[in-house]
Amino acid sequence: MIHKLYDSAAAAVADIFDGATVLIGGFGEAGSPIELIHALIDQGARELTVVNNNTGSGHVGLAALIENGRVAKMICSFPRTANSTVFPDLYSRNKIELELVPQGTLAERIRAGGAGIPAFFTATSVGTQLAEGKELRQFNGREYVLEHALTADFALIKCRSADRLGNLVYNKTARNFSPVMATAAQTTIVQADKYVAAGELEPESIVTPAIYVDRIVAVSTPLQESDLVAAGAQYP
Amino acid sequence: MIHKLYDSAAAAVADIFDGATVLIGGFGEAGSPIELIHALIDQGARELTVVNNNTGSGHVGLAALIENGRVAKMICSFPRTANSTVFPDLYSRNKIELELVPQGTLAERIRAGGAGIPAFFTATSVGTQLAEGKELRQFNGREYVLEHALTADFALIKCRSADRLGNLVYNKTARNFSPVMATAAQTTIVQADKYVAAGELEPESIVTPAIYVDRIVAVSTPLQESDLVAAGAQYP
Amino acid sequence: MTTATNTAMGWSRQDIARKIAADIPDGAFVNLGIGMPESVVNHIPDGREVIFHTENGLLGMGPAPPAGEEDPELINAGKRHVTAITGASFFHHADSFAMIRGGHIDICVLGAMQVSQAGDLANWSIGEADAAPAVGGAMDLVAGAKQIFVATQHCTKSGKPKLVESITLPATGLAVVSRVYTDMAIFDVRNGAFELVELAPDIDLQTLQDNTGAAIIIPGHAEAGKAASL
Amino acid sequence: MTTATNTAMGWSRQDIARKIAADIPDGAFVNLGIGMPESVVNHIPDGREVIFHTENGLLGMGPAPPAGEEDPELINAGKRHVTAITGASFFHHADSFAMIRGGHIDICVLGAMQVSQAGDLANWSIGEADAAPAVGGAMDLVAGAKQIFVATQHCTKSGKPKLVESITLPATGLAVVSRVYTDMAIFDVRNGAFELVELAPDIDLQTLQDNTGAAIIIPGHAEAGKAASL
Repeated sequence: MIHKLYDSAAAAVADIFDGATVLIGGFGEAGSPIELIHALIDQGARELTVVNNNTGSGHVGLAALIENGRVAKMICSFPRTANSTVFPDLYSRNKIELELVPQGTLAERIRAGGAGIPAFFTATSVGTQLAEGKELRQFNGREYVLEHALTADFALIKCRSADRLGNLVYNKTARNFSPVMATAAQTTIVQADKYVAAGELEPESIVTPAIYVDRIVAVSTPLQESDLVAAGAQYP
Repeated sequence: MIHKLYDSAAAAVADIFDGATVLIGGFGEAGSPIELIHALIDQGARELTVVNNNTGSGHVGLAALIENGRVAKMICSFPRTANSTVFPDLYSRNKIELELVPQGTLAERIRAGGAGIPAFFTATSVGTQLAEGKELRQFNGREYVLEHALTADFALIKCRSADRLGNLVYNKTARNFSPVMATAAQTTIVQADKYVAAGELEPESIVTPAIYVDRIVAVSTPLQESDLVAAGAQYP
Repeated sequence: MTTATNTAMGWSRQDIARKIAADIPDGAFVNLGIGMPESVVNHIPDGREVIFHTENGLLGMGPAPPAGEEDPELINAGKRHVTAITGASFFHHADSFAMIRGGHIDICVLGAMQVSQAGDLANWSIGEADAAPAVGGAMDLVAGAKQIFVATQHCTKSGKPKLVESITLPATGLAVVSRVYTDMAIFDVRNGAFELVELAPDIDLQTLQDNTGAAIIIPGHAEAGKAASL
Repeated sequence: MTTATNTAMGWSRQDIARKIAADIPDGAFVNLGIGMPESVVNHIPDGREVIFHTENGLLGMGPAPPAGEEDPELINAGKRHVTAITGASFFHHADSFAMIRGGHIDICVLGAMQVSQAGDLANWSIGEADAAPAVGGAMDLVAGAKQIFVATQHCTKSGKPKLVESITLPATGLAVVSRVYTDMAIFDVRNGAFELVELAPDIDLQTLQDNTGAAIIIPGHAEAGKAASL
């Protein structure tokens, strides 16, 4: 019998190792698996490479993971946002590495990683600093840059509902990077607002098929990052 | 006001020109837009390059388009199936060109065409005849072949429901190539079992967003290819 | 080159948004960048149906929700609360940027730090070494959308021209801008030059040229550099 | 090399399917090729949950429907009518082959025309010049699935060995097969050789070697070519 449900976020993230590459879902707070991130802080793994569109807000969630010194390198498109001070501060003091990737190239590199495409060409970033040192090639008279797949040891994502087999559906724009991240990690760990029986999700509407999901944690009332930030919360 | 509904299949395919490249959805009969194909036969365009996984069955639909001499070249993965005699016969007499593409590479080339990726690497076909003459490259010690995007002038696809804006949902395994084909054509023409008002399709479950759809024809009781083949039908 | 203050002259931010909105055809699929472009959504003329895309996975973005009805999982690329129109669809990031990169977005309206007469755009970095750079989806949008409209103040806050012969800030994309809307004028970027389309009220050509770092072309007058003397 | 007729000897097609099914672990995601592999679905041991993928866009393929309940839009890769299990999902072809190419399918069971001791597989073309070649998803599956099992008769209909030193028919993929199940035996393909795992009843090693176009290795016996004398 397929059994992917874990008792706790702590149990689900227990084997994330020092130096691991971790894809973390979410675009700002929308879709951020904050309980899994907090469990990862508690767990203590260090020297992580983290892939997320941003770098978190305030002193909770992803920002707290960074603030607690667990992240050696961020791969992201937009490390600065309102209420984001942790990463910019560490970066200005040379305490954290940054690989800046255009947002669509980031999404496509992750998708390629999950889809067995080691590299692809894109016009995005051609003629800019972000294409420097990369292979260029013309197709039909237009110049493109070669970008490489991005894969990871773990993915931490959040979804609206997960069924027993591991099928997932998401909520509105909280979907964002999570479906492609689920495909590109060796181990995909999901926090679900709802855990349901197989068959409760409409087969035509499943966004992440069960094959991509390894572990599920039910978190029925997840913390909301913006509430915590507004309250001045700090984790741990 | 966005208005994509056409009165008839004939009106929707009227401007398909001689020599056009046409993506045609369907895997066997599942998802085959048979009314649009028949309208294209009536319309008379010739020297078409047609992309479909197969080459049709019996003497209706895609097989009839080929049999009526409208197709100069097929791009497909599996041109032989049960009840498929039209293409094999023309091919053996050197009357039609074939570009044979592995099924997954075919899907990915179309997806790349719609996604602005001019070329990508894949391990599929490495070491086989189908990689001969193509660029090879190693990534992480494994060999891959460079494959190019496939785009088209028109796509003809079938779906279960289309809304006024052009959002589509499909039915079971009749989905197959249609969602990627819709993204890769200059003009995407859809036959829908049902035409509905905007808002009738669940936003989280839409498979083809409206941006990809140009024309919709409502065909509430489509012909079923296997029924026609069993009855020995011939089109026109 | 003088640095005009142009207070109360030319178009307001809302005027600019209205001018852009007027140029968006019925049925267009449009992506609006963060900042000034966002207000375009409020000025689409009656009877026109324009569908807004936000790159974080929503086609059919609607206006901000009423206070108290914000959903933290329904936001735009600027991470502001939005709504979804009837007929909207949600999709993941790779699908969203496939839509952008694949050339399916008709018009993208972006802000600018600099635009060159070749259509080069700089809008993501001021090139400071110790500040974390942030690009977001800007490079994808300029490479992918069919047309790039720029919405910007004509000059920087310190009065320097943003429309220039060559950008000096890091590029977002080269030869990508087709139209520029500022508080002073509207230009087509064509044949390596800024072609004047419309001049704002109370702005004369001399003022416009004085505040522009590249020659302005008046269509029908072939020679560059003549604008100021017309 | 003799051409054995082996009627009523060795394993039946259902036996082979049962042997394969027994080797598929609980929780595996499996793709079954057209032909002999299809019957594996009927032999999964009780208590094991195995999810079947069909490359035309369905994860959670179930058995054939009862007569009269066939749905022409619910078929497998062989274009036969199937059903969908509780918890199934549908997706498009690019997503389906991303699943395959990306290494997410645990086991794919395919038929074969030839398998070499290096694990090269030929199963798509007999190389006839005037017959339309057809590859389908075979090259994607062998390149992408974590493990490739081959299910095949040990010899061709004319009695020629299908297990050979080097394939002579056009390759589907090189060094891709990990296990071979025939009516005569089961082999691991390892270190460039066919390692015997299990011999079918009423088949002796001499008969097996005589019907195999490459040396058979008996694990624990290092030298090749010894199998026949054991």
